Amino acid sequence: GDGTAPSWPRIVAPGEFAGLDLSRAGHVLGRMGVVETLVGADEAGRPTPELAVSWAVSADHAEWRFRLRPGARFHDGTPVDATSVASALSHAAAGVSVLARAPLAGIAPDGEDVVVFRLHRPFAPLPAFLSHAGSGVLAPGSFGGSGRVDRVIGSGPFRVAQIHPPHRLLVARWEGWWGAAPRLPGALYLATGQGETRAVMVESGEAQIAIGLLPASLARLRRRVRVAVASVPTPRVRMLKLDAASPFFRDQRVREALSLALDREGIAGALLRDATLATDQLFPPALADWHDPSLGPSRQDLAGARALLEAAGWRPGPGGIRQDALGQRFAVELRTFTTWPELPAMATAIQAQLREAGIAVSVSIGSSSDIPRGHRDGRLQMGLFTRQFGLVPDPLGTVLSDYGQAGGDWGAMNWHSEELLALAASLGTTPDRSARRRIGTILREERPVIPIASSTLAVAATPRLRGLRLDPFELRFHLQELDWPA
Amino acid sequence: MTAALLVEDLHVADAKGTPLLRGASLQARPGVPLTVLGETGSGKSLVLLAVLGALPPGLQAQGRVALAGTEMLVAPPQARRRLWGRTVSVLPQEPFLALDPTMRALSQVAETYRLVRGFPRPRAQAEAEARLRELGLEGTGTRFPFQLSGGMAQRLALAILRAADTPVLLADEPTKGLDAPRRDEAARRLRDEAERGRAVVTVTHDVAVARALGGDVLILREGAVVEHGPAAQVLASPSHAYSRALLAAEPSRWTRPARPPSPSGPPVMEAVALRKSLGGRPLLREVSLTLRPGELVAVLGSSGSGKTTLGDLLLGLMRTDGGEVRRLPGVAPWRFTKLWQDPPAAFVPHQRLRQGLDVLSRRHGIPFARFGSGMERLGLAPALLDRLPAEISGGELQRFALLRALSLDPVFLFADEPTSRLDPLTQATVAPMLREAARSKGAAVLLVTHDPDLADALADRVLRLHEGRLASAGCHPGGPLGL
Amino acid sequence: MSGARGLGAALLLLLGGLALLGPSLLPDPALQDLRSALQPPGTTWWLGTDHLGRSVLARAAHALRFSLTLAATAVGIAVLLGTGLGLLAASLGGLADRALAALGDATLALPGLLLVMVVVAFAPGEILPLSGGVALAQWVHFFRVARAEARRVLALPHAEAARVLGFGPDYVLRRLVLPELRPILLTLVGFGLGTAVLQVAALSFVGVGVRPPTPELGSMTTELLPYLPEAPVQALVPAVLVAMLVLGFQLLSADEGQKP
Amino acid sequence: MMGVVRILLARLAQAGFVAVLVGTVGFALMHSLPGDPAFRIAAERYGPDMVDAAAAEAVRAELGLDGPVLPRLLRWLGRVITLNLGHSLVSGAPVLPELLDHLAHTAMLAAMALALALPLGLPLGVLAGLRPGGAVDRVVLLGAVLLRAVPPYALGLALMVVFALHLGWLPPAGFESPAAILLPALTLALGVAALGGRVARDAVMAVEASPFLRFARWKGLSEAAVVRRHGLRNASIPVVAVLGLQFAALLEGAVVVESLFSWPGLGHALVHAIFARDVPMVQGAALALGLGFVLLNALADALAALLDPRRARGTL
Ligand SMILES: Nc1ncnc2c1ncn2[C@@H]1O[C@H](COP(=O)(O)OP(=O)(O)OP(=O)(O)O)[C@@H](O)[C@H]1O
Ligand SMILES: Nc1ncnc2c1ncn2[C@@H]1O[C@H](COP(=O)(O)OP(=O)(O)OP(=O)(O)O)[C@@H](O)[C@H]1O
Ligand SMILES: [Mg+2]
Ligand SMILES: [Mg+2]
Repeated sequence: GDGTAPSWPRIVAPGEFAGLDLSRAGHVLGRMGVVETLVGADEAGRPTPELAVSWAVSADHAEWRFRLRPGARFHDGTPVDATSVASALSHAAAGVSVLARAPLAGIAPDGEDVVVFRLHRPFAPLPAFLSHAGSGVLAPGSFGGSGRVDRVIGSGPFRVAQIHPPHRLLVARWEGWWGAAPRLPGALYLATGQGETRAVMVESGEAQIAIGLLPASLARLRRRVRVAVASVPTPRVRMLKLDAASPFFRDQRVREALSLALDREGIAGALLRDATLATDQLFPPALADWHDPSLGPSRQDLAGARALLEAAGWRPGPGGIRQDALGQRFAVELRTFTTWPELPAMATAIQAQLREAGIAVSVSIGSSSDIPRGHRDGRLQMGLFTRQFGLVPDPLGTVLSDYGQAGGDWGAMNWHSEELLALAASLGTTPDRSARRRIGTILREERPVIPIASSTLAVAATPRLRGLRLDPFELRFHLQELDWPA
Repeated sequence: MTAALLVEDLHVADAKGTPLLRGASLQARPGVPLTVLGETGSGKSLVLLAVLGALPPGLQAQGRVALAGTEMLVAPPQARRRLWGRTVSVLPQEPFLALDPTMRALSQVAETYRLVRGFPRPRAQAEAEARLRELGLEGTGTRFPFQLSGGMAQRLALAILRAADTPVLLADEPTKGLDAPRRDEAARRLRDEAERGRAVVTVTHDVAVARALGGDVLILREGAVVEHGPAAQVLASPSHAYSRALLAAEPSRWTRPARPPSPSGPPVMEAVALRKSLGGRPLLREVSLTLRPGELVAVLGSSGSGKTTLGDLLLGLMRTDGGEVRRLPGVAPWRFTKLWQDPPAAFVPHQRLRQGLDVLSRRHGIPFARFGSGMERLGLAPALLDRLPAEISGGELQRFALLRALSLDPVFLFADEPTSRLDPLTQATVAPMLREAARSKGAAVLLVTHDPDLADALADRVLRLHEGRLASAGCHPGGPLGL
Repeated sequence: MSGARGLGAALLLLLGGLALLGPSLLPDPALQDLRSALQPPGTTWWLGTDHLGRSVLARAAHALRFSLTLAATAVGIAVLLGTGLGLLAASLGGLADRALAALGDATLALPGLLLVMVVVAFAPGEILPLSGGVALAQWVHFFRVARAEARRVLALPHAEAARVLGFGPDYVLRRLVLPELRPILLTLVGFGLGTAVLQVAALSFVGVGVRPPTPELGSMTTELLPYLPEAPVQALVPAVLVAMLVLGFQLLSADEGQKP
Repeated sequence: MMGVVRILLARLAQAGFVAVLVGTVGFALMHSLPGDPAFRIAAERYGPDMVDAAAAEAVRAELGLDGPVLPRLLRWLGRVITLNLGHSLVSGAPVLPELLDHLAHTAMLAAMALALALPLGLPLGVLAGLRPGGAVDRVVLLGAVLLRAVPPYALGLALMVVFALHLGWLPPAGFESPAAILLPALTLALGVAALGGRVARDAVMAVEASPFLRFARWKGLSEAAVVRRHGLRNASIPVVAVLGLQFAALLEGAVVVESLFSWPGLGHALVHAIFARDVPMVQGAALALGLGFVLLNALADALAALLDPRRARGTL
């Protein structure tokens, strides 16, 4: 027997996990309530206490102190004390994780219940970084001899009953959790790559929760009584990345022309089934501090786009493709990938729309890694992808890594703005809303990247399931609040 | 007593309207064997197929065929089929084709008992074994058809016929390829069947079989009956000229050729101490043989003694276990050739005869006209060229095989029962062509036959294969062959 | 059954005509109108529009040309290579036979996708490397079937007779083995064409196939499948075309199996 | 007895040959693919949100991907003999147990598909072959063609909607209940049944025209007995050859169906491994499949020899 019981709901979601450590499986272990972080996040992305009940930053912004929750225990019964937290997080910071991107000088215990983070420079978003799935706290017993994770011992409301990368995770209620005891005796996570499959599974009752529904199946599912559909906006934006050093996109007018040539509402309406998702802001409405609701999405303006291209020296050439004074055709390659199923279709739509403006785009569909790699070797001309600005709930971290001095693998390429850098540096110490808005404006004016549409997270569930709460940052399923009465 | 089967004024024509049977009539009564003799290609097999209600599609039949009260020419297929295996059973002319290549011999007999006659398995098995034993096939029940010799396959088919035990039995050349004792045994079995009240119709070229069967005899020529009457009367004093000629053409009555000059020249084919085992049993123990140009040597031997195997070893179609085969060097390989015991096996089933000869003529630069004159000598009508091998009679196909082999100007010809499907009269015109190939073309011919008279009439030397060894079976001419 | 043959030929002619003439008569298959996405069939769009508002008819015609060319090239290469090597293996026998068989096993064992990806890497989205890759994945099937059938026929007495009569292996293979092989080969070719189209679709499914906006039958279905409840005609058109293609070949080979 | 040993030895030699060939060619092919393995591995490990140059460099340093290539191949070949296939570059886990797990799932799926396809396709094919041009023949032809023309993805989804959603008979996907294998297996089976049935029909037609089948009828056997005892065995010779291949294709070719039905099989794993440039995993999979095919072909050949005693002679 595999331990599953009919009363354990099944959750189907797209994410597979390639191993046990948190850099590979953190997103699943965190969402399933196995592994906790020091800090959580509420719907608006504000930090909330989790394993840490309180925290404070020193006056010089060089040291953060987190006070641990008394009485928290790992699934092996050992206490969640400062030593084990410091060692788990040091381990994460040394590997591939968001913590590795924070300017950390060291993590050390101070007594039984205080963990101290020392920084090289002020870094306001540290709590947000600590809420990322990769910053989860594993018990010392999780690590094998060579520092590899060979067992998952967390401290959350559910413990691992069985784990089979890359598909399957069975969790069981853990009675020793510090919070109110969960109602569910357990739950099963099944990675299911195809959106259609997830939809059918929840519709047929084979699964109780399906995460991430395709726009096309959403409308159908909404009409079904056997499933309840819910969705929240998420801080994820589909956007185009341009090499601002290439002869094609060096000129800001060309980048603006590209933006004008796009029919965002058409794309969002046809492919995402929701024209209101169209946006030309990098920060979606979900990020209230960053988003500027007064700016509507820019409309398609082909004439304007043509004029800008004309002004930038790109004249109509043979076959309707523009060329510059030297006779170079405006022909570029757009790279994208299939991890998000809508991307290839969006690339095709973009291709057709840019063609109207006289730009020839060839679409290459490959791996997600083609974009950072193309960024590094300089071969990337255009990339289409989605970026999670709530990768840590405070987008500042992402902004810093994507639009810094050297640009970022998932952000600007060969572009930077001194003003933006200064603003970002100031945000390390002050939570200033206007500075945030200004950053958005700079990005919108200079167009190192071209946002196209924001996202929603759509979830379908059995109506009998009570207490379902959606997390826009995709950090938690909140299983401990769920009830599935027989 | 009424006739069990009745054929009245049966006309059969092919798709183009060429008549194949022209008003044949016959009847068979229970207890009285009916033997059909006649020229090859005269329509004997077609009559049997008409009685069975299984004329090949594409042929048109008129007249009347009644079998146990069913009009076989007009009855619906299911009605005809109901009679098969219960009222009528048949032994087809080519057992090699009729046997399931993937089923063991015993099962092919036993299934009739079990599935048609409804015997329980052990009894069916026992009965089948008894049938095999009666025909000298004990111990071969577990073999597949390709592991049987020609004569054994023939006997297996006969065993299947006897297993049916239907009121009407049709046998198309049941004794070809069998040596005299086995032939007589087979004939006696058929006569026994008749005496048990069965209607037995046998087609044969062997007058001795007709004699042994007794009953009525019918002689067919060019699709019509030329003579019909009690065996004793027809065989002893035939009234029709053709019948007389036919009966007079038995090999035993052929005039023997003059003694040949003793052969000279380097051996065309030489075998030294050949050994071969098949199926784990030694078949050829030590066979040595030398054939010189112009020589015609006959090999006799009981069915299954290894004659065909010997030929295959000489031609290199099978590997020897020991010993050596030497061929005359410097001769094109295809001039060492063979006449297959079962002619249909050696023809491409989906190739019309004309096409087969055509590619042969192109391959070896033989003018096609040479085939024309050959066919004329062999009594083969040009119209046959446009048929498939399955659409001509057994004897016709056998003559085409001979035509094909001789057209290659063989230096060595292994002729495995080359006249088994020919009536005596045709044999008498065809067989000398073998002798001629040796005499005037200088070929060495190794003739395999069961008919000592034929061997005697044609061969310079007659050998006997017995217990894996070749021995001289007497000297030419005329000495008693004492089999 | 010659009616069936006629029907098969007519189907193939129809498809060939559409593939040959359609592209020049119909609008640009890449032309989008996002606001007319998923329009039902009607007078403006005979077969409706797809999720990007493109004419499904125009795309189908282009896709047919593309897929037909690709499938025919791929299966052509696979048949020639597979049958050729299969006959060779059967007639040589012995060590050569075993080596060729092992080569076949090895080809099967190498993930087809890997082979295709390596071949396609030279010229992404081009028709020839794609066909080459598909052929590489398919030839073993023809190889093994040809080898098995050739071994069977070569063991028959009439093949032995042909050899004795002085015919070379060339003749024996061409005149004796091939006619017996033809019906099953035709059946496999018919299905092989369909399989080739679907293999390219599967490649598109994992992102290795043709590049947008090239219309291709297999990926058209896959793309439109999520919209099946809303736009059944559009989603089924490509599959129906593939079916007609396979059916045409099956009908053409309808009475080949009946050996005289 | 000697013969059996000789055949076994020959097969063993062939298996060794295939193993070395497949391992080497797989290795070479993987290295000739464009793209930077470090980036690919990082993407597969950490997901698209976390893959960046830093992650790729970390992977590169951890795995020593910059080292010379040939020694790696030689090391792999050296280890294969001890059944050590190395560690996955993505998960870091040993390849062999992971591979065996995937292989077991795939083999189960393939076997189930075949088990469903045979009783589905063959009887219909036989019926069609017995009456070529008849109603059954036409319907079966049309059905077979349609089944082969619909992409497996679409077919699978259609089955899922019908059997899981509307009828509620079968679980749609996953591998939680034993019945979950049925839908993916059925999806594969329909395609195999279509081809198998068609080949069976051609084979039956050919056997139907043979004189020994006519003779079997003359013997008085019922049609069922004729078909069962004489028709099927002879007709199954080409069918076995084709189905053996289909089974082989199923082992590797079920990528789409596996990912649609979330079946943790080899095809799915292989696609990921190829995309992630997980060389040891691909080599291991190719090796396992290669040995599997040698075994499978040996079985198919043995079955063919069993069905066709003339083949058993082995002297062709
Ligand atoms: N299917 C057919 N189509 C056309 N003609 C045929 C067909 N079968 C036989 N024939 C012709 O009918 C004639 C009679 O054939 P049949 O087989 O009955 O001869 P037969 O008397 O049995 O001769 P043999 O003694 O040589 O067997 C022959 O000339 C033959 O060529
Ligand atoms: N492949 C085989 N396996 C086993 N035994 C075989 C095989 N082929 C032939 N035999 C046996 O070898 C013996 C000789 O066969 P062969 O065909 O040479 O006989 P034959 O003298 O030509 O007989 P016939 O006069 O009946 O044609 C027979 O007993 C036959 O059953
Ligand atoms: Mg006859
Ligand atoms: Mg013989």
